[in-house]
Amino acid sequence: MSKMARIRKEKKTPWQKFCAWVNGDAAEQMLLPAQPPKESKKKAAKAKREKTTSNHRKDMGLGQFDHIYRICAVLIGIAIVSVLMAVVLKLPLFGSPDNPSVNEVVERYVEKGLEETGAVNMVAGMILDYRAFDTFGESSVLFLAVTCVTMLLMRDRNNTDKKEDMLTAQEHVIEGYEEDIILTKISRLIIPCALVYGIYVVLNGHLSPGGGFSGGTIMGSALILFAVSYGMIRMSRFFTYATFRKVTSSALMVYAASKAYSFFTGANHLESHIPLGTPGAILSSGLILVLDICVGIVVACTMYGFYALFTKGEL
Amino acid sequence: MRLVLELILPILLIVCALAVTFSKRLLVSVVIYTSFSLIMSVIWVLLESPDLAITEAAVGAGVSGLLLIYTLKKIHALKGTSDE
Amino acid sequence: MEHLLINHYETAAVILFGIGFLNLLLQNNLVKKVIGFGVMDSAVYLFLASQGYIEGRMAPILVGEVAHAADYINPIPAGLVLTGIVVSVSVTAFSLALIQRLYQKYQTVNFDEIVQLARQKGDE
Amino acid sequence: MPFVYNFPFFSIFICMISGIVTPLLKNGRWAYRLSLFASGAGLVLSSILLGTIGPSGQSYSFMMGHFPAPWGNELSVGPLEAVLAVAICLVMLMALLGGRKDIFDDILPEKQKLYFIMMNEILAALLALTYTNDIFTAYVFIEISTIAACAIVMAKDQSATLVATMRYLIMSLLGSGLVLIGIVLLYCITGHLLFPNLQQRVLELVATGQYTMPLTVVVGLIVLGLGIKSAMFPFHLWLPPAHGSATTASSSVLSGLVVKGYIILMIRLFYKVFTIEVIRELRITNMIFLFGLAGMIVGSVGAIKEGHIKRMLAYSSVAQLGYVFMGIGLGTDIGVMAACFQILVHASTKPMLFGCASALSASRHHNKQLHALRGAAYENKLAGVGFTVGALSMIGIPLFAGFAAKVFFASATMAQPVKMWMTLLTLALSTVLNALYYIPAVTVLWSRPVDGETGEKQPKDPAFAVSTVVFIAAVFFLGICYQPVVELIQTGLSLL
Repeated sequence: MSKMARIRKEKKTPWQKFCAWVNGDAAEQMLLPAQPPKESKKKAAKAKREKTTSNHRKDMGLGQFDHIYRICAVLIGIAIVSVLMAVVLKLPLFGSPDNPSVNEVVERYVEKGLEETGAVNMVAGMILDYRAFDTFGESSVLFLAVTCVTMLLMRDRNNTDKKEDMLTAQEHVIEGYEEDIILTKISRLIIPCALVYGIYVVLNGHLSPGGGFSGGTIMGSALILFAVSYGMIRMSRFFTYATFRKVTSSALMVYAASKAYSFFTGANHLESHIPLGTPGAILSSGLILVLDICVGIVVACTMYGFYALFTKGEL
Repeated sequence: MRLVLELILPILLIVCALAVTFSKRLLVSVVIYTSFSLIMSVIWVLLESPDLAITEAAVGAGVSGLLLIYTLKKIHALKGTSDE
Repeated sequence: MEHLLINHYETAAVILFGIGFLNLLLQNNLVKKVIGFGVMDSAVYLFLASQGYIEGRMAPILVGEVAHAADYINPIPAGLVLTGIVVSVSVTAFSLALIQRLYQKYQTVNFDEIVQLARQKGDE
Repeated sequence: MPFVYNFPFFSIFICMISGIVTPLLKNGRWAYRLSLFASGAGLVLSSILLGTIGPSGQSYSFMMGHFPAPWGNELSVGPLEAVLAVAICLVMLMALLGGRKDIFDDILPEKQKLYFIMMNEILAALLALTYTNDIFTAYVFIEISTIAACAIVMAKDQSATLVATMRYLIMSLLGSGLVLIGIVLLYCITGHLLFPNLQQRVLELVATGQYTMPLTVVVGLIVLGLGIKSAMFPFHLWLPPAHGSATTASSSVLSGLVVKGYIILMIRLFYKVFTIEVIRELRITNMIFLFGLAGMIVGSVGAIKEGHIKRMLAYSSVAQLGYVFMGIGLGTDIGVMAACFQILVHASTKPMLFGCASALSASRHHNKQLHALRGAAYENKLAGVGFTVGALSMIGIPLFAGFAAKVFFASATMAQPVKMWMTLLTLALSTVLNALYYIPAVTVLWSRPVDGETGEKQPKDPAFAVSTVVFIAAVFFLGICYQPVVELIQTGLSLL
């Protein structure tokens, strides 16, 4: 009796079939050979663990607490949703030109934006010039996140275990000998395009949609693709933890210094002496271009850093 | 056409969010979440915010998905690979 | 009801917020908790951006020489959402890294089990 | 504009830039020195600022960039902000000094640099939360302090701290989500992000009766979100494991400052955006009041049941935060004044208690169970004295800072008969409960150890001595010469 027949034999409602399909059960049953011994062992272990935990729970009276907690959580959730629904009912209509958020602030951003910031893309002008303090905070969040991930995942004596080490060593060996032909050939085509596109998006941040963050992410994904297809060893020839630190810190320093300059001159009503250039040219809009480049570099390094730490635990 | 899209896409978002919640396998959740981000980026285009569309496509559908999948690899939750 | 239909993006955003919120509170699986957080944040951004949209106006990228405020949509929500997306991807990366370390210590990503195991070891 | 007016901006940027430069330094020691420098510089700058604007009661707003109020970011500075900034920088400096030994013992050498990045950024975020005049900037810095706070909890890198961090992170994310949607709704109904313009629009909306329901929801969501993040009563369960298991300096900073940062922001939002009258009319204050009272009792009861000294102190933080919420919940200027004073009192007492507790446990192989610490005060007299002073202040003995705070709370309730009875009863009950766990702890520390159970002698730690002496001085200063501080807070509140 083949597996297919067995599957067909079990009567299922369309909904169950759909669920199975979503969860990938059907395909797996067809494609993968069953591995009963391993599975059952695992299940037994799990069952044992569940038993101990449930016993433990009863001892500490946690089961009841858990129950109450769940009911409360659902009630709070429903309450928040219904209150927000009621708020939506009171809010101005979607897409209407006279809702309260369209006021003199928007007017100035749109009408004077080009003159005051030199950016054709008003969103870039807004986040990097009018409200630059927010955006500086945002870059710091990214910097903090990569620092936290380094704290957690960088290999040290607290978070190494033998099994993982063996697996990584194996992967290193495989990486050294065997190159995936399809992957390397295709990535040789794609990586330059992605890098150039990322740089384009960064440099045109003040003229067209995009900017430091999205462009940096695209460049970062190109770096990740390189690391995936050619291996981390080749990557580490030109990108090590020391370079990573230097590059991010100095890019953020440039960012902080230029913003500090413009905040200081702005608050003390001094002339800023930064030319805005002709609108629409690449070299225009004063500091926005510099800031975009800095953010782009930081984000690209950060994204690659996340990847490297998540896979190997080192940069 | 636009109207239909505008009505269908939010519904699809909700369906995706529910599917993420109730799917049994983590890989499936992650894949659905990535498609959730992709739908979001189409919605950003409809809402005339191309900046957000680019960012969401690069971050939500790209890097977040990647990080989630590598996490699944580390926690041995990828079905059908030698990890399981 | 009609109002909810016209404001369908906001309505969807509220529902998504609820789903994400409950996921964050009720899911035991930490990876799904993180995804729930992502859904919740996206919902808030959707809400904000849909309030900035104005029927029949262009994206806030200048066309031509002179800008009229009546031609473009509100650029502020887009800027705020951009900042928000960066924050949420940072938080996602941080929490995923934390999950990996917890898995390394406890061999599970179920938070209840982790708490129980920690209690049994007597170090929580 | 006088040059002194730039100092808030300088202090924030010095901290952020020190954080950015830290990865390039040679090792953890240099990073530690840089952190000391950053908080010291912040302290000096804030003190000069306070000296300039405090006595004359000036307040001003500082443009971050070339664009004025509704368009660009701003800081707003007054005497209250300056007092809080001085306190924040001082506590940070002293926490770093007092926890020095534990930082270098608990954290792996290659990760010490990263720890100090977090400390610098937390200081920057707290200063920014104190000074900011823009609600979205406030959100961004809330996120910075969330991430950095989680990072300093997990820096010790043990199983317990990781679990505590996860719990803390989940609750913080819930809180940020609620705050964010509150801010978004507020933007949708007002169209502004800066405090002065928001206030103007909110008052207009209240006067016309438009959007009253959304406004209530906004206030509720923001209070709920910030309440979760600052361990308001029903959401306090994440606090004891996080504060109890982190390294000493982290515990001091978290309970002394980070939790307060959100409360400071809440007070500033109440005054500068919604105005306290509107909040009172919406009856949000009554909710905060009740949660505060419940927190005072529940926190103390939790502390009585706890045998682990740091977790006991963490539960006591929940109780002390309950006092702060109660003060805000009174909804009057004088109540909020008492809450601000309590913030200062707790910020100067709790870090000292944490520092002394871990110094005492150092001679007992870092065993932090209370019964293991019998007689530990004889091995480290200064830490014993510090702990005793802190404990007496927390109970509310006259001449100590905690007593002054309690007197202010009691006198703040005089105008409202119903709240007065509830407050006075709970204050009395809470004082008794506080005594019930602090007095036994102090007695255990000072009782002679049973036969030869003495631990090894610890080497002298001058940094710890400096920090404890400064904290003891601060406790007595706030307990005896509180008048100038209170006057500053009062002028500050009237200028908000």
